[in-house]
Amino acid sequence: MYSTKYVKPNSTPEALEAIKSLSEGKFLAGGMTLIPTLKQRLASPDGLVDISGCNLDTIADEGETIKIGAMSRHVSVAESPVVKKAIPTLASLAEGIGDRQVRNRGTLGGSVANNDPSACYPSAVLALKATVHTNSRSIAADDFFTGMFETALEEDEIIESISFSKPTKANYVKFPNPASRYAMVGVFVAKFGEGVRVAVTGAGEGGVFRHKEMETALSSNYSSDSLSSLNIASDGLISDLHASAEYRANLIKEMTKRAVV
Amino acid sequence: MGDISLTINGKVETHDVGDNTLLVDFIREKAGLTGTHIGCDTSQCGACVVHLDGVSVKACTILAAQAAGSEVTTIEGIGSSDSLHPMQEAFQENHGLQCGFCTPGMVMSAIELVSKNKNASEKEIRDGLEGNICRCTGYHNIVKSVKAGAEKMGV
Amino acid sequence: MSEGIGASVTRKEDKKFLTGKGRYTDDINRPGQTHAYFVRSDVAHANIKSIDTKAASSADGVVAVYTGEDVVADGIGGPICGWVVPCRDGSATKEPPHPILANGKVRYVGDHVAVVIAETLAQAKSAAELVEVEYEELPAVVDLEKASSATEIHKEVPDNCYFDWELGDEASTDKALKSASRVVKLTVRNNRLVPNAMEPRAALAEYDDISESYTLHTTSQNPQLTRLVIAAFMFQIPESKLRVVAPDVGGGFGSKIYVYAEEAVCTWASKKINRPIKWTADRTQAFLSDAHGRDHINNVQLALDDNNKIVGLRVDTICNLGSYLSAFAVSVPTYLHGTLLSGVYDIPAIYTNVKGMATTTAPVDAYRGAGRPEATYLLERTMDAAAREIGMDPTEFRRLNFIPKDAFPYQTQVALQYDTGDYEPQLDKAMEMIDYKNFETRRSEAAKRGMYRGIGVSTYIEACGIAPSAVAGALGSRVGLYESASVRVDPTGTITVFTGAHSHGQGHATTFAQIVSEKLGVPLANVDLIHGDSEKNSFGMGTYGSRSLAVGGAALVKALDKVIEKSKKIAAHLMEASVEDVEFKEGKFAVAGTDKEKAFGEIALAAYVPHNYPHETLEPGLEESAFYDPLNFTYPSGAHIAEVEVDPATGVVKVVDWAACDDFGNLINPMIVEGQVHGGIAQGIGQALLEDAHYDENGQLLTASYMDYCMPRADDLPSFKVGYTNTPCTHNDLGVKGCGEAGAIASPPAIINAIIDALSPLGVTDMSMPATPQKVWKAIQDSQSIAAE
Amino acid sequence: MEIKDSYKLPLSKERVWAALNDEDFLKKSIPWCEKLERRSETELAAEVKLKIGPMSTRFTGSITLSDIDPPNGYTITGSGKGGIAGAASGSAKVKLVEDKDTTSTTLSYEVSAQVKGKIAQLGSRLIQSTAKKLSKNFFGSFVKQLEDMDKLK
Repeated sequence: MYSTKYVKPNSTPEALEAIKSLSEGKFLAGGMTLIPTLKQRLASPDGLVDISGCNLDTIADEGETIKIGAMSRHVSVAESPVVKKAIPTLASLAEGIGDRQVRNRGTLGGSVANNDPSACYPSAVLALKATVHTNSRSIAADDFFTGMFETALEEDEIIESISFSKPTKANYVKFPNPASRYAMVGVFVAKFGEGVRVAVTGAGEGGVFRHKEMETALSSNYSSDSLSSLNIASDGLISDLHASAEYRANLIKEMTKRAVV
Repeated sequence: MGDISLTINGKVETHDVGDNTLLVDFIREKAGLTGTHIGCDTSQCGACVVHLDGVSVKACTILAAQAAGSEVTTIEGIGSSDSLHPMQEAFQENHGLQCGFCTPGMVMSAIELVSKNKNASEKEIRDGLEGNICRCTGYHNIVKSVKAGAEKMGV
Repeated sequence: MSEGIGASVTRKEDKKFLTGKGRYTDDINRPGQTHAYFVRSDVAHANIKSIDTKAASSADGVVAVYTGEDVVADGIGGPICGWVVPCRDGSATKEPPHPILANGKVRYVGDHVAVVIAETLAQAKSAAELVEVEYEELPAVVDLEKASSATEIHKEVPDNCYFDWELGDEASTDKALKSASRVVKLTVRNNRLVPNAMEPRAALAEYDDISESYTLHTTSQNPQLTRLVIAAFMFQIPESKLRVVAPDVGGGFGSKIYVYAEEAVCTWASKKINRPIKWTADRTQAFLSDAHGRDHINNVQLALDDNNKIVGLRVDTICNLGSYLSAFAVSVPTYLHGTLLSGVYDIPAIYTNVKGMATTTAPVDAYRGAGRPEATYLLERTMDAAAREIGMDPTEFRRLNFIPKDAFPYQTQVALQYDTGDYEPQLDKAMEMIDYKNFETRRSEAAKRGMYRGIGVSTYIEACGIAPSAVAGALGSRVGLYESASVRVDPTGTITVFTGAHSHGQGHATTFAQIVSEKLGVPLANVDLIHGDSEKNSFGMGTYGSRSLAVGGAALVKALDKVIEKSKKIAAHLMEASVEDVEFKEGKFAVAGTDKEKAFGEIALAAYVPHNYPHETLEPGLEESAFYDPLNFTYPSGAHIAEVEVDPATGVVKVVDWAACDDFGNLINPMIVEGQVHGGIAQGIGQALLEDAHYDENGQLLTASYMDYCMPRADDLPSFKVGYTNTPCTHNDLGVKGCGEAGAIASPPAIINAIIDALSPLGVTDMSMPATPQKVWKAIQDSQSIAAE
Repeated sequence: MEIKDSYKLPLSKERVWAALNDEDFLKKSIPWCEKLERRSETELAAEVKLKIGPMSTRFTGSITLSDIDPPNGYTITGSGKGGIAGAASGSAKVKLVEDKDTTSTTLSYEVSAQVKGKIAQLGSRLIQSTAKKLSKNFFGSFVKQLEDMDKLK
């Protein structure tokens, strides 16, 4: 790791000030992606602003939604009685991220801000009509993810919390990459009064995306049968050593079927 | 550079290190505790697992600065040769180790695993050890050890 | 005695590992230590036009930067090839130079171009970024099948072929193939693996200018050989001026047998800068530069007569040995592979041809099993293909062709003579353990859940405990293959054993002590083992090829016999009896027919406080050494049966049950043996389902971390049922055969056979390793689209 | 790896060809390009700061033009060294085909990419997606600039 400066402010405003004082500073949340990258010397920020002291880790039921602080560790979400009661599938998604050490350190905000095409959380944000609250604004999930590793976040903008809408029914099923255990395909299906949202992670070249065809099919009939006749296109899907676009297309359909139970 | 201070196995360790120092290097190089190992660069093998304020973390994926002021427990801190921790005993009795390199991390993960789930089934133990790679044992005896360790710990 | 041979005692070495007190190379530090970092080639094949080290040399904390030119200037040679074979055309194996820092050319991604030595590792890394290397790129050679017509990698290796070797009788085999009523043909590929011992390689070298000698701590399976090669062949210094220590070593699996560039460079440079130098590989460097394993393509033809008896076998193999010839690269696909092609079967005619090819990939050498997994895989896959073709149960077809138990010693057509074995009971027991006869019920039950269940058998033999030195020498080995042992009895009767074998997980401190305990009747706690230090241990060959017990243990028995023999003489003197009348039993020397007896401890004391002692005929002291050169290989064998379930929608293969019945001869510590079997099976499952080292067409290794190279984890594997039969080895005193590699040898074909069995209702007839979900799914899709046409 | 796409532009082939040879145009099209200087008719020195997720590495190298067939197309190759990250190169065969009525031109490209060193060793899962994304960004912004200019006219 190149040398860098570490600061740990106590509030969001302090964190924003700290990052402004750096020419190429980085916010450090759980560090599960950032630190391995720094170890490989694939980035050289002049400073790291640790936002774990900014009190961004509360989880609250707000009626229509539950609001989860960005610095909530995966383990906290997995074990939260609030989340378990309101959106149990979100808790089990958190329970399935990485390994236990990743869950003990990794955070919701870090995962969402990074928007790794293979991360689990972005699918929940998208499928659960979440709103991303930053220090300066609130962004609807549909506007938040803009491409592989890209989001609507400005350079010096911090996610403070995310509000997830409570669905009437939801499920997340992932097919992990056998080596890295990241999602090779992960499908989050959420049923709301007005219809079904299906978000797919791990598979799209542009990162997480909503699968409109499956949404339409499931909105009219919420059963795996309604997917049988669908032909899932492989255009725009990731092809790598572990899975071709065609295989990913198959997994999208298969994981969705399994999610709709 | 600057002083970073944390408690390792009950002993305060204060050292003048760069902010970019990883916790695992702080433990190995500064505190001289070489039981915590480094087996990969991508945070997957788990040879470096320690407990940070009671939860298991991979010491290669956290800065010493992030752990400042915290309590760290390493493999050296859970038992001694005269009085092994029940999980260490279980690993010995069930031949849960061969070359010993992954063992410290494996034991530290196992302790957290069973303290959270005392009646863990074989499947739960296998799933719970996802973050620790062993090349020698084929995991069969590790799973047996963790089960026996849970019973011994009486958690 | 409860702690002796056959007892599952817990391991003596465990406590230090469990408490974090293990002492691996990277745990050791020396005052004034510097750190080395290697500049490695990021291109697969290129001429080096220039290397500019100026900026690096003047960077912060840098002590020295060296390149190949410095190595050449100091006359330092490269690692040597430890075994060569003659070619079909009578020429010798082509042995190109293997420089420890690139000399004008790089030949794989990861090849060592320069070393930067600095005060800290971070400084060495930063300075390494400043080393400017200008390459003139040449085409990469990656495709094994096209290697012979690709760009030349070494001028000494025409057609990129290191050797073209044969074994067996070609004429009689081809005749058998021609006249057979059926010839089963199969092409199989043995995938390329990275051994991945959890402890990455490391070296700590220092030079003492007063004694003018070097000390190298290194992650080696055979420190003595490392010492010999570096001192005598690479540095040309007196061997006594180099001490090599392999302290605790975190797994080897073959990859830590060889002498590597890094340890030699650090040793050489430690004198140049007169300071200790430490180097530790990170995992990516390990992926790039550790010797890889396997990587064969085998074309198999198996001839059967009308009664389904095998009448001939021809195997044509090309294997990928990578950019340079590693120490035992040549022996693995030849004498450790071709000689095993008879398997457990009575085959009257066998011929094999093996071409060892150069490519611009990392060197390939022995990995757990070394040659024998490749032989077992091609043979057991073909046995199943044949059984399927003739519509016979695969176990029945195997039985029909087993070497009958009254045929031992059995001379195969490929040089080996099996001393003992009995194959049917192994298969019977494994079938019983897995409840083979009720498999179809389980298959139907799985089908109800939408899963395809399959069962796969593998009956294997391996040759361990290599080998009689004279035989190995005649076959091209440049080393002996004996082992040494010394037994030092202290005046109070405690014992230290010195062995030339090296334990890196095998539990020698325990099993060797059990042998001593059994033979001398002393408690296990009184026996210590010293290994891995050239200053303390006699010359020995280290540990690989499941040889420690069969060869090193046999040497220990010989040394112990000498101790007993001398002790008897001392006892006879003390008890005023004739030596012939002294019996040794359970730790006591007694005079037959009397109540006179002396405990072992009393004899030890008398040997070192020789007041009442037969000085005229006997020297004082009690310390004996022995060297043992094996009389033959040992031949462990067994039957492994795997049950898998395949999810046709995703292609996921789950191993749901495993039964292994092995014949390792006598067992010293069944608990440890079982652990070895488990570990071997896990590595075999890794090969069959998960692991694959993948180079792209430009020679870039795309699977250079655990993100892409799939290591077996706990949740990938089932628990294993392990059982034994026993036909003791006839030519070593312990009757032991070796157990370290069996699991890795037996398991891959069992799994692939099980997958094919599971998917045969869908028309799938072939499957290559690793059977990844994507590949299995694709095979199902392809067979269904063929069926639809 | 096969990356192909095409765009239809309401411009003449000559106009598009001129833009393809205009370094200002190229500079604005190359994603994260920080520097572009012409060295010769066919070679430009380039510096690009590539950001993929948490990774951020400066690549220095060159852009070369070959197989030049005015005004029908060329091959544009970018290759650069990213220090410890390794090296990357991407080559796009660009073809311009004018419609029959000569009012519009179809620009099509076919990209092949190669990476070396750490990027290959650690990032194989992202190579293809990244190569696609960068090609899309390059040609997308190239086309957008042209369209914008056209509108200004």
